[in-house]
Amino acid sequence: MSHAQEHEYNPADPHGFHEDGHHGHVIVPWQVLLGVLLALLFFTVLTVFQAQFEKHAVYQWGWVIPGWVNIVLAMGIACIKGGLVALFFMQLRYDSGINVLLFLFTLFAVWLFIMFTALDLNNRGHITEWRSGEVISGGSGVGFGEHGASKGRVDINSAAGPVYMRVKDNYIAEHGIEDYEAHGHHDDHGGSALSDAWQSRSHSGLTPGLFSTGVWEHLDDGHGHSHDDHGHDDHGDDHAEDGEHHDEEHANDDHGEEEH
Amino acid sequence: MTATLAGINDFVIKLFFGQKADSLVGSGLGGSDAVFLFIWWVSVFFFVLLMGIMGYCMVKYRRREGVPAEPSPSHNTPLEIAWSVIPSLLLAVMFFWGFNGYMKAQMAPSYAEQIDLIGQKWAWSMTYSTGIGASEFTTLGGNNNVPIFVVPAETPVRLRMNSADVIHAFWVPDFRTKLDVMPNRYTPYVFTANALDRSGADDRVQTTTDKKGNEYAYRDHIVYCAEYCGDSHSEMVAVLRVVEPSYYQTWLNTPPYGVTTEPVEVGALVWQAKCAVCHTVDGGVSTGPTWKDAWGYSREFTNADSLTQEMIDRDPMEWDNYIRESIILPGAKVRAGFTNAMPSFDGQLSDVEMRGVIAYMRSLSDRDPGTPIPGYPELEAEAAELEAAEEGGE
Amino acid sequence: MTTVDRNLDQLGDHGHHDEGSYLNPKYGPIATVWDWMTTVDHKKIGVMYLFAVLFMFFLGGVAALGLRIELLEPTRIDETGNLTGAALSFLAEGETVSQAAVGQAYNRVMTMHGAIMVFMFIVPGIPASLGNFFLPLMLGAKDVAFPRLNLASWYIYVFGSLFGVFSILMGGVDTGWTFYTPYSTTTTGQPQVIAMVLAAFILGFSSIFTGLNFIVTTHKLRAPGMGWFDMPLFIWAVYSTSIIQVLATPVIGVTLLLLIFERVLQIGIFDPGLGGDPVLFQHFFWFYSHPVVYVMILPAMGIISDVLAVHCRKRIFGYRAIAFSSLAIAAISFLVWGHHMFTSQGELAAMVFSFLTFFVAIPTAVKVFNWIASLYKGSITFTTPMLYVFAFLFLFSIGGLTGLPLGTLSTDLHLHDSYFVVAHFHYVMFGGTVIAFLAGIHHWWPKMFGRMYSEKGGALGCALVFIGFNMTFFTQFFLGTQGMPRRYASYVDEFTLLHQISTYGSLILALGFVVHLVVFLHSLFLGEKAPQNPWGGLTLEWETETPPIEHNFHHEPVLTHGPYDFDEVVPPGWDPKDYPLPEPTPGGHKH
Amino acid sequence: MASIDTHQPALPQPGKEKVPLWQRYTHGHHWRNADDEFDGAKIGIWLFLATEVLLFSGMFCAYALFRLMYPESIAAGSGYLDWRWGGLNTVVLLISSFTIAMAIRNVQLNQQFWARINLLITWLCAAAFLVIKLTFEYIPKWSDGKRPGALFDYPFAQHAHENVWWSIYYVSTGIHATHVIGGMVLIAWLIYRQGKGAYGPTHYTMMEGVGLYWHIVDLVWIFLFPLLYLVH
Repeated sequence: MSHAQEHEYNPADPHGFHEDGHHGHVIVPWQVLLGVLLALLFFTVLTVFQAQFEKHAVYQWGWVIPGWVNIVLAMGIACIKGGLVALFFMQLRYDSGINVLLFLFTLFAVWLFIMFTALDLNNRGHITEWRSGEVISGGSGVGFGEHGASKGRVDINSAAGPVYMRVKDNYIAEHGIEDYEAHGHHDDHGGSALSDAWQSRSHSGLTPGLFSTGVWEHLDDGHGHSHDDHGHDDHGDDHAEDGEHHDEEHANDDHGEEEH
Repeated sequence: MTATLAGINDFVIKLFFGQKADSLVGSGLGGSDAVFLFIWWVSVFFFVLLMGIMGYCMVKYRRREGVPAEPSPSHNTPLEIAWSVIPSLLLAVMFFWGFNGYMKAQMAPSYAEQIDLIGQKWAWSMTYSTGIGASEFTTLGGNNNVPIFVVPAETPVRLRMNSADVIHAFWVPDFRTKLDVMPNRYTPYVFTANALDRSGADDRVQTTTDKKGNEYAYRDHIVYCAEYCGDSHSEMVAVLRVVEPSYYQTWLNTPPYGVTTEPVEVGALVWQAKCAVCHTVDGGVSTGPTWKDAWGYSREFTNADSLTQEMIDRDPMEWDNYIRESIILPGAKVRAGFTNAMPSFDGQLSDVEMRGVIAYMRSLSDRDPGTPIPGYPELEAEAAELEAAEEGGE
Repeated sequence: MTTVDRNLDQLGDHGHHDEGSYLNPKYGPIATVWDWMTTVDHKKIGVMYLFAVLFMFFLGGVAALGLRIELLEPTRIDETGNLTGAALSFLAEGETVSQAAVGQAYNRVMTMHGAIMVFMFIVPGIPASLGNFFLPLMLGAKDVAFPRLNLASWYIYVFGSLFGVFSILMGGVDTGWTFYTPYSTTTTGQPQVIAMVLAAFILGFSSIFTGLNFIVTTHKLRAPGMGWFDMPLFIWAVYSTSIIQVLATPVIGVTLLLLIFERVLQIGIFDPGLGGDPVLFQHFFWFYSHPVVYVMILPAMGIISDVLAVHCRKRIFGYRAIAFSSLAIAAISFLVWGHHMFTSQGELAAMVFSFLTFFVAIPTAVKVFNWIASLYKGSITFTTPMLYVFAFLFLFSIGGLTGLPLGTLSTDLHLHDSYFVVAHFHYVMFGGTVIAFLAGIHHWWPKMFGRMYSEKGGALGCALVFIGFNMTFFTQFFLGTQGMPRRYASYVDEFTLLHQISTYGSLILALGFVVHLVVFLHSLFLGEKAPQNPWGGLTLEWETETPPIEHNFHHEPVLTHGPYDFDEVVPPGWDPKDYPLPEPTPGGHKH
Repeated sequence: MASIDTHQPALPQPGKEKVPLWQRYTHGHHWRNADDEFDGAKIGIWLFLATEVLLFSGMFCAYALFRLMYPESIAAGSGYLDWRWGGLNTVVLLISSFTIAMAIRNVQLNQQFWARINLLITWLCAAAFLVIKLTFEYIPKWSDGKRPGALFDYPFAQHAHENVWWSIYYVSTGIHATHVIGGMVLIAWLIYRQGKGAYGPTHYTMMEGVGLYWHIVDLVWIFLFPLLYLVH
C-alpha cells in the first residue's frame, strides 16, 4: 500500500473490481434500507394486531378460530420479516451464491431438527395409548424443599409433588386461603381459552391403585382425566362464553383441592 | 442340502446367541433370529467377496521394481450403478423385515397378561394383577438377592414399565428384545414365551416344588438392565421364570404373605426384593447403611437434626418413624457418611409391608424391643403392647 | 488498486526463497518455545494438535486398559467383604468394599475413557492435526484462511481439555460420555460433572473454528488451476467433515448449556420430575453426536483414499463417486440420529429413522467398493501405511457390516446397548479412524518431520495392533449377542472366557502402540533424512521441500496434473529413470 | 482479516499521519488480494452465523416440543407476558438493525461522521433493549416468583407445567440477551476503531461481520417475539 495516496476512490466502484464477478461490495441505497425498516415496522404492527384481533374476536364475538390459524399467521409474518432482514439488511440478495446456499442449508438443518424431534415426541401413543401419558417420577422433581428451590439446591427425594401445587400450598399456609383468593388472578390469562388445540393429551397413565399417595391426587385435579368433572375441557368452554367467570371458577377449583 | 443349510444356520445361531430365541419376537419366520441370519449371510457374502478380491490383488499386483502399474479404467458407470443398487435392494429387505419384527415387540393382543414393572436403582420389581410380587430370590453374578418373576409360557404378556428414578432398560436376551424404562411415562415390553419343552431335549427346563408343595416345570431367563444407571448397574438383574400357564394361575392366586404372616418374614421378603441392593443385614458395607444393629442407635444426619439417644430413649417409636420417613422421603434425613442416593419408595409398599420392614429392622438390632432399653422398661412394654394391639386389630 | 496490484505482481512468487524448514529453531530455546506458542503457521499448529490429541489418546487408552483389566474376571465379594477374583482387587487389599463401590470406580473410568476418546481425541483427531498440516499444503496455499483463529482453536482445545482433566482429578464423573438425563442431572459430584460438561462445551468451539477455517480455505485458497474435482480426496473428506462440524456442534453447545443450567438451577427442561422430557435430551444429544460419528470417520476415509492411491500407484477408481459420497454421507448424517434411540422413542420415529439409516450404508459401501477396485492392476507396495490401509479395509468392512443388524429394527432391540454395539463402534472408530490415522501418520511422517521411520518396526507395530485389536473386539460381538450389556462393571460367570480373551487382546494392542512409540522416537532422533517425495505422491504437499519451508512453497504452485495421474506423470522429486510410465493408452484417463 | 505478514515493507514515512488507517490496511499475506480476503471472511462469518442459528434452534425445538406436550401451560405462560414491552423491544431492535446497515453504507461511502452517529444509535438501541428487558420483564417477573424449573415460586399458577414455560422463556431470552451483550461489546469496539479511522471504502470487513452478527440477533428476536408474546 505504498502508493495509497494515488488511489482514486470511486464510490460506485471502490475497488474497480466489479468485473471479476465477486459480490462482496454492494452499497445498498438508503431508500431501500429505510423502506425495509418501514416494512418491518408495519409487519410488527400487523402481527400484534392479528393476535389482539383474534383474542378480541373470540371473547367478544364468540368466533371459533382453529388453533393453527394463530400460529401460522404469526410465523408467516415472522418469516416475511426474517426474509426482509436476510435479503436486504444482510444483503443476501446481492451476495454470492455460496452464502445463500449456506443460509438455506442451515435453515434446512433447523427444520430437520425440529421436525424429526417432534415426529417422535408427539407420536408416542399410536399403539399403546398409555405410552403417551405422563407419569411424574424420577429425576430431581420427586423432591422439593420447603419453598421451591429458593433455599438453594433442591434435594432429590426430600419431598414430593408438582412444583406449582407445592408453591401454592406454601403460600396458603403462610398467608391464608382468604388472602390467596382475594389475590385472585390479576394476570392476563387471555389467550388460554381460544380453541381446544391447546389442550394436553389426556394423561391416562395414572393408576390410582399403583400410586395411592397424596402426591398423585394433586395431579388428578383438573388434568384431563375423564373421570374428573373439573377437567380443562369444561374450563375452556366456559371461558369462551364468559370471560368473567374465569377467576371464580378457578378459585373454586383450588378451594376444592384445599379440602382434600 | 436344505438340511445342511439348516444345520449351518443353527450353528450360527448357537455361536452368536447360545441358543434359539425363546419368544415369539425372536423365533419364527418374521422373528429377529431369521432377520439376523439374513443379515449374516449378506454380510458374509460381501465380506468374503471384498476380502477375496483384496487378497487376490495383494498377491497379483504387488510391486515389481521397474514395472509400471498397468493402465486401467478410472471408473465404470454400469459397475458403479450396479454396486449401488443391488445392496440397496438387500437393505430394503432388511428394513421391512426388521420393522415387521419390531412391531411384534410393540403390540400385544387385548387379552395379554398385564403386569406392572418398576425399575429402580438398582432392582426390578413386578406387581401382578392380584397385587402380589416376587416371593423367591436367587443368586446371579455378584447379586445374592435376585428376584424371580414368574410368567406364563405361550401367553402374550405385556409389562407396563415405569422407572422411579432414572432411565433403565428391560432386556431379556433370550427373548431378543429390550425397551427403555422411563421415569415420566409407561413403556410396554411385549413377549410370548415359547412353550416349555418337557421332552428332556432342553436341559434348561427343570422341575421344582414351590413353598406350597406344588410341583412345576420352569425355564429361567436372565433379565438385565441395559441402560446405564449408576453404581450397581451391573447388579440390576432379575430372573424371568417361564412356567406352564396352568401353574401360573395357581401361583398368581397364592400370595407369598398376607396379614397373618409374621411381620419379620414380610420384612425379610421386602428387603430381598427392594432393599438388598443397597442395605446389608450382616453389617457389610454397601451404598446405604447396614441394617444390622441399626435400630435404636442414635444417628447423625447431614441435612437434619440428629436423632439423639435421648429422643430414642424417650420414645423408641422415633426410630420407627425415621424408618418410615426414609422410605417415603429418603432425602429428608441423610445419614452422615452417606450420600442421598436412595430413590423414594412412596406408594410402593403396602401397610403390611411397611410394618414388616420396621419389624425386620428391629429384629436385626441388638436393641430391639425384646432387649429392654436401659432406663425405660415400662415405656418399652407399653410400645410392645401397642404393637400387639395393632396387629390384633388387623 | 494498489493493494491488489502489488499482490498480483507477486502471484506465483511468494518471495521467500531463502527460508528454511518450518521446524528450524531460529532463536534461543525460550524464544523457540515462545515462537511455537504464538505461531499462526498451520503446520506448527497441526503438529501441536498432533501431540495434544496423541497425549489424550494415551490418557484414554490407559483408562481403557484399566477397564479391560477390571473385566478380566467378574467382581465378587466374599463374606468378609473382600474383593475376590477381579484382577484389580489388589487395589483394595485389606479393605472391605462393596459391589457398588467397584461399580462406582468402574463407571468413572468408563466415562473418562469415553469422554476423552470422543471429545478430546477422535473428534479433533485427524482434521485438526493432519488436516491442519496438509489441507493448505495440498491446496497449494500458504496457510489456512484465518490463521489466528486456527491458533485460537488450539488454545480453546487445550483449555477445554484442561477442564476435562480437572474434572478427572476432582474425582471423575460417572455420567457416561453421553450425559443421559436424568442420571447426569441427579448423580453426585457437582463440580466434576459441570467441569466435564463445560469441557465438552468448550471443545465444541475449537471444533467449529477448525471446521469454519477449512471450509473457507477450501473455497478461497486453492492453487491456480485447481478446480473442485482436482482436489485430493482427503480434502473432499475434510471439507465434508467441516460442514458437519459447523452445523452440528452448536446443537451440542445449547444441549450442554441446558444441562449445566439443569444441574445448577434445576430448570427442568430435561428433568421428568419438573415436567421436562429425558428423551428430548437424547434427541438434542444425538442430533450432534450422530453426525459427529462422521466427523470421526470421514477424514479417515479421505486418508485411505489418498494413501491407497499413492502406495498402489493407481488412479483412484471412481473419483467422483468417492467425492460425492463424502458429501452424501455428511448430508445423510443429519437424518439418522434417531437410530441411537430405537428403544426409547416412539414407533413412528423408529420406523422413519431405521429407513433413513440404511441410506447411509450406500455411500459407505460405494467407497469400500471403489477402494477395493482401485487395487486392481495397481503396483502395490507393503509399506506400513499400506499395511494399515489393508487393515482398515478389513476392519472397517466388519465395522460397517455389523452396523446392519443395528440399523434393522427387530435385531437392534436385542443388540442395542449391548457389547455388540461396543464392538461395532470400536470396529468403525478404532478399526476405521485410528487405523487410518496411523496410516496417515506413517504416510506423512517423513513430510512432517523430515525423517524416515523404520519400516520393520512399523510393520511389527501394525501386526500387533491388528491382532490385538481383533482379539479385543471380535470377542465382544459374541458377548453382545449372548446378552452382555455394556457399561457393566461385573458379569455372570458364563461370559468370563470371552472377556479374558478380550482383555489379553487389549494388552497386545497396547504393546503394538508401544512399538509404534519406539519407532517414532527412534525416527525423530536417529531416523535417516527423508527425501522430498519418498512414496511418489502427486499431490501438492510432495512438491515442496521436506520438511516444508515456513511459507510452504517457494513459488505458488500451479496445478498441472490431477492428484492421481500416476500413469502419466513422474512424481515431483523423482528421476524418470526410477519411475517407468506405462504406454499411454488412448482415452484411458481423465476422471 | 488482518495482516499477519511480518515481512511487509515499512510504509513511507512522509504523509503517514495523513493516510487514514483503512487505506494503510494490507491484506493477509496468504491471500491473493484484498477482495479474496473479504469474500473469504464473509463466508467465514456466514458459517459462524449458521452456528448461531443452530444454537438457537435448540431453544426453538424445546419450545415447539413443550408446546406440543403441554399446550395449556405454554399458552398460559404466554399470557403472563405483556406484548407491549415485547413489541417495543422489537421496534428497538429493528431500528438498531437499520442503523447498523446504514453505518456500513456510510463507511462504504466514507461518510465517517454519519457512520459514527449510526453506530452510536445502534449501541444505544442495544442498551435500551436490555434495559427494557431487565426492568420491565425479568425483574418484576422474577420477584413475582415466575421463575424457571424448581425455582418456580408463583402461587397463582393454574397449570402443572408453567415452570417449564418459564424455563424456556428465561433460557431462550437469556441466550438472546447474552448475544445482545456480546453485540454491544463488538459495536463498542467498532466505534472505537472507527474513531481511529480503521474502516473505509476499501476495508470494512469487521463492520460487515459485526453487522451481519447484529442482524442475526435481530432475526432471532423476530421469531422469539411472536412465539413468546403473541402465540396462544
